[in-house]
Amino acid sequence: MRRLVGALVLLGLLAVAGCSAGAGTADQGEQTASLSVGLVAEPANLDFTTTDGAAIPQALLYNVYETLVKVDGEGELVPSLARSWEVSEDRRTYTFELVEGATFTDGAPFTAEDAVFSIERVQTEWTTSLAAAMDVVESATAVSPTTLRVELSRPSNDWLYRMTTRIGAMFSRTGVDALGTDPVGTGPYRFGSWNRGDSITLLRNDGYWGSAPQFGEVVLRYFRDPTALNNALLSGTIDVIGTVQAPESLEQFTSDPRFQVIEGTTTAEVVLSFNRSRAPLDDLDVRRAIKHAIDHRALVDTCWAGRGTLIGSMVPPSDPWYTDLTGRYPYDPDRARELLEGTDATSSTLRLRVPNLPYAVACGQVVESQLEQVGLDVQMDTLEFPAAWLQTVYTDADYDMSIIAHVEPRDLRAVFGDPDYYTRYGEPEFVEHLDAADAGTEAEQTEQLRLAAEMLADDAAADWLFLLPNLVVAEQGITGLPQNAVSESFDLSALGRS
Amino acid sequence: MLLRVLTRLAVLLASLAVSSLVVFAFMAVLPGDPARVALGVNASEAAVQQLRSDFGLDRPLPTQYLEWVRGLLTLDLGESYISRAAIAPQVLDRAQVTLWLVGAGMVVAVLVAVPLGSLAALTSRSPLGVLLSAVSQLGVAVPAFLAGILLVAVFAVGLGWLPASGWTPPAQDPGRFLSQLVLPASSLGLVQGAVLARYVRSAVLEVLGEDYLRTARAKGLRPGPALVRHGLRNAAVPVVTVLGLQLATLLVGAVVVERVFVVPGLGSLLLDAVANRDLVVIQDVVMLLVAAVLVINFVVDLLYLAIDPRLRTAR
Amino acid sequence: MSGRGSRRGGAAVLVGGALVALVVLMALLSFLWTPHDPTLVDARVRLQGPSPAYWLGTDRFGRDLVSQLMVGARTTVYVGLVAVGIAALVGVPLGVLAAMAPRWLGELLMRANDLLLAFPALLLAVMLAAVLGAGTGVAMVAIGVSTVPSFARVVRAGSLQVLRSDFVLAARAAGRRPWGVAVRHVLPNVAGLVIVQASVAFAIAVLAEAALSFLGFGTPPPTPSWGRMLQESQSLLFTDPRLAVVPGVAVAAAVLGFNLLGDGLRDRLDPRLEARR
Amino acid sequence: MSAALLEVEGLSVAAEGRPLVGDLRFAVRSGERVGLIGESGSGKSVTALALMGLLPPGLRAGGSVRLAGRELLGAPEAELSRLRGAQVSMVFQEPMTALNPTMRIGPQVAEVLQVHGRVPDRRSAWQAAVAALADVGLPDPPALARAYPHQLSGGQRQRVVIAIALAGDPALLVCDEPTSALDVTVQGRVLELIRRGLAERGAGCLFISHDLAVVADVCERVLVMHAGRVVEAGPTRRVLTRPQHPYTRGLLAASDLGRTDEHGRLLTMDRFLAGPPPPLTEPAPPWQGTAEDGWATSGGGS
Repeated sequence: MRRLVGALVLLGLLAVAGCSAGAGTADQGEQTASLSVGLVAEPANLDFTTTDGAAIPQALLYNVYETLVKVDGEGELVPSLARSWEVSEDRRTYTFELVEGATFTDGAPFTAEDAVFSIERVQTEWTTSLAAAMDVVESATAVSPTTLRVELSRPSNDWLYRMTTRIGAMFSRTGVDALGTDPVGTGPYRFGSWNRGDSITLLRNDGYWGSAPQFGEVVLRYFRDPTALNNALLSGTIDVIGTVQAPESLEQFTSDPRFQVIEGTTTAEVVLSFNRSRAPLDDLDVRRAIKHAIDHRALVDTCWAGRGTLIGSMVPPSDPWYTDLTGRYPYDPDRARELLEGTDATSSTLRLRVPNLPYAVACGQVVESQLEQVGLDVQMDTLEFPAAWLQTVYTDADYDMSIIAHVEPRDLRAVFGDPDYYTRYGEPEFVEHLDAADAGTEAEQTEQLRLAAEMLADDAAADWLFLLPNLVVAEQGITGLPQNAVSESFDLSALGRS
Repeated sequence: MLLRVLTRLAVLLASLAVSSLVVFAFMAVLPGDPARVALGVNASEAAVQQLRSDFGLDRPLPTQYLEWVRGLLTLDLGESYISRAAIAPQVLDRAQVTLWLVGAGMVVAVLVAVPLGSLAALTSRSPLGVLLSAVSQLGVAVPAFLAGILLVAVFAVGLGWLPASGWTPPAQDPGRFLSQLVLPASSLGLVQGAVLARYVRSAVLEVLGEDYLRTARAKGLRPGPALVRHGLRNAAVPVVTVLGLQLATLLVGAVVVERVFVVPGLGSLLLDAVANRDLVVIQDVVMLLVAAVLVINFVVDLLYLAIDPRLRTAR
Repeated sequence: MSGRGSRRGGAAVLVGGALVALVVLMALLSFLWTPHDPTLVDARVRLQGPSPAYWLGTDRFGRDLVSQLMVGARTTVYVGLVAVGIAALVGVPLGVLAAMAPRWLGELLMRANDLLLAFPALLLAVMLAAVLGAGTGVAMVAIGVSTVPSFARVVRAGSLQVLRSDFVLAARAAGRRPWGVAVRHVLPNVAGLVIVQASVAFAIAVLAEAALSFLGFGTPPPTPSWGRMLQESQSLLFTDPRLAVVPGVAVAAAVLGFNLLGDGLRDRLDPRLEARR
Repeated sequence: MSAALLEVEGLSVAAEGRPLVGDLRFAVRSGERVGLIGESGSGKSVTALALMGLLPPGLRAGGSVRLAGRELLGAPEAELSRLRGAQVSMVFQEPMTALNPTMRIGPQVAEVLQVHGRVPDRRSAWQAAVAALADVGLPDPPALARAYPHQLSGGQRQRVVIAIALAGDPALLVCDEPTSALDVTVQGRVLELIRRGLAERGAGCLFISHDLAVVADVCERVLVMHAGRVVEAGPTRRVLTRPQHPYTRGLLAASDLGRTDEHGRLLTMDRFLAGPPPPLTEPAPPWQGTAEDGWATSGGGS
């Protein structure tokens, strides 16, 4: 027994020795005010030029990296690194006046040359398909250190908007060697440290050209488990829940005077996608029947605690071309059964393959139950996200129905514009609408996109379950939290404590 | 004795070799193109091809296997094509965290089990003994994650005494480290302690019936000292066996507890790697865990030799 | 002394047997009847407390808890049966073979068996899930395979003891072939050990299934499973603890039942055959 | 007549109400060697353990056991522990299991001295242990003290057990079948060792055996036990030559291996007993101690 205890002590000592050697990644720093924000998805690395996914821009965009223009909480374009911009008569030439005195955290000044470098780099070095939005750029020129001119090959309404996303991020010409682990930008924060599996620490950028953030340190802590995230706030481990993943548990915060709950909108449409490339969902009647069979109000009530907005197509109410299409397919099980009669949907098993994300698993169960009420045989599979879902549904399109939230703003084209995309839509007429909208005037854009959205609904290209709400819970007294999540960023720049 | 140790060592090495083959083969049949996954859904085909050749995914499997084994031996595991970070330091970093957790869990388990089990054996015929047995039976029946959730609910959220989650390296802030270690280590240790207590109880009960314990009493030793001096070491043989098996259980059980308490250990690394299809990292972590279990079994065998002199001369 | 032991074993067998019977009966009954459709989502009756219509209330999908519990018992029994079946079908012959084979072969088999110990259920399940996707089948195979070593070890130890006994020596002396000995003498005499081990393994399987479901590698929704009910109840632990208590008690009762049954049966067995672990 | 060292009166042992030994009474004087004979299962060993206060859990003793006038039954464990090894020791039947397999021989012998504070430090405890081992005639005691039990033969181990029992110079030695597990060839030497050890210390001895020859060899007086009761007692020579009780006659006949009945069959015990023994719950055992059997007047010889 004595030797056994000895062995255990030895084990402990080994661990001590190992730890003192390898630890200490986090920068303690001086006593500065610190804020801890709980988020769900941890980035795999910090390089969004080669790695997809929403987690990297959520942490870094507008915080570490800045763009020339950005969207505010209402979805409007506002200046950022560009003080102002002008669009030529033919809408092909954009001239940006850049802010003066901005520097990168590696010490280099931000100039028009950097902007040219960043734009060209999207075209040459980026490997993600989002980079395609930059294809429309014919040339980018530094007219002066503070003036940037960009020529487009054709007029595009979409391009400037895309410049607010990650592809518009401005990189330092001398700071792109280790993007995966050491990002360099001009933002209000600089990258501090990354304790993998746990947290990313952002530090105040004391040389920031704009108004400096109040907190010296913001720690983004990652919780795979929504309940662990809740508990962390309840026990004071974190100060803010950035995105609530278990809305059914909100009651414990709303009823507690220590906390404030912010509810806003997002651009994340929860899409019940239909695989139009194979039977039985290649049949319009079947797709329409499914849409009639789903009681959307009841669905939101059960799987997302009634929080969220019902939408009838791929357009959130915050976009100018939104029209209310929620009445297009009213809940009508009888109508659904009628439509299904004679189709081969009743004799086959529909595979509903959802990613193992909280909203998808919860809503999938409701969808399955509701579809079974009209006599459909649905088998739900839960696929590990991202890898298994991406492979099975996204790449191989081996599914009948799936559920995923498309979070990118203005993603009509991204999700439905390509017949080879997993949604298997991309009807030529639909793409024509999109192209016309991109090239046209503002009024034309609105009109064309409205038509496109209606066409999606008419074709029953998918079912839109609801629009995810932006749910943020924070300790009382924390200010500057984003009301709406309409960009790719979790914007930390305005955070403060009253 | 030396021969015995050498034989066991040979078995250990052979087991490591076989299990590395098994793990590699397993991962080789993994569906899904790791390069495609690494680059994400929007990547171009050319970029995917580039990555495959960059990371040697296009080489024949035997070559990949040998390269991997060489990497394991030299602790140069290369770079993950998902995280773009060197794997070895990351795995070792996480392994430390898990080691702390498991070590602390083990200490909790032993601290709970040895007194509880011994007492239950000594009082096996009294109501106290029956109560202690019942408590350990109930403890065994509670899943570790449930224990964790309940501990969080009571001590972190309810009473606010301890943090609900998180991890701080001990060198950075020992106090915070300890406060964050208590709950996960307890939820690991209490359940395993309940399991262990049952083995301690039956081992002690068995020892209590042995003649040499009667001899010790006949010498004038009181029951307690007689048990401590003569009983525990003999009871330790079966208990150490279980302890060894439990250490393996704890290593893997830590996966669940790390999830509950958001501890960045090997378990969460493994789960993240599975979610991201970070093939190389899955392979390395699984191999590390398997190797750890095999080494633990080896050490347990050596412990027998230390505990029971009869085995040293036998064969 | 033996009188007391078997009486105590008797109490354990009685309590354990009753709990196990309850679980099994619930599972069997669920094939014929449940109060409600366990997967029927009904927004109108979300999170209701116990009532005459819903004896244990409903979850956040408006699904009846009793019905889920019953069908969950079915999942539990199913997973346990298949997992233990795999473990016994592989482990028992392996153990007997290792006991009867020539020394070197027996040693080799046991080393291979030890190697399996290095792949605990959770690790296997994670690996399998990475390859095949998570699901009940994967969970059962993982739990079953990881339980093989314990069966093989116990059976080997028991078989060795039987093989040394006089009646086997007599049978061998009488010229009975090894396989005849195995079937006629060894298997019947280790059957008790196997039953005890199966009961204990069943308890482990219930726990493992719960843990796997918690991690999302177990029974996929919407099939009711106690582990997943627990996992889903987490977010409402503070607002509606009933949702966690019901499946939690069910898991604990099932594990307790199988453990008690196994312990009690072990006490009843010939102590000479008791395997030293 | 010297005062009785051990006085047993009305001793009974029961397991959960089931009596194993009933209403036992006898005495052992200092320097006297008393045999207790009977078949296995007759309650001999249980009696020995009851005297030591080492009954296994579940067994309870009643009546009175006095060692040098001190009542042992019901005495606190602390007091019993002080007496065991110092005033009363025991030699066990099974030398293979009586020693701790994970502890070297020396410390096991030294322990009894250390427990009773007979030696000032570990060093002298070790030396005393080596001396005790030499005393029981073991070869190369210093090396042997460093050995583990499994490295010794059965006879050697029993000598170690005897060394442990005698190391504390007890006034009373209880021997429970000390030679039954040994080869016949070493039996005689072990018995001689016990006899010598007792003589050197002037200690009394309760010698339990089923072997009449051994008892005849060692003991001056003998008690015959049957089914939990003493059925006959007296000087060894008298009991063994002129047995009064049918059971004793049976024992004697059975031990005479050559003897057969008129049909040429080996004799069995049934022939000598008129029916089964009376149950222990019934009163009035057939034998009462007399002064001749060593009963001091204070012990009550009525």
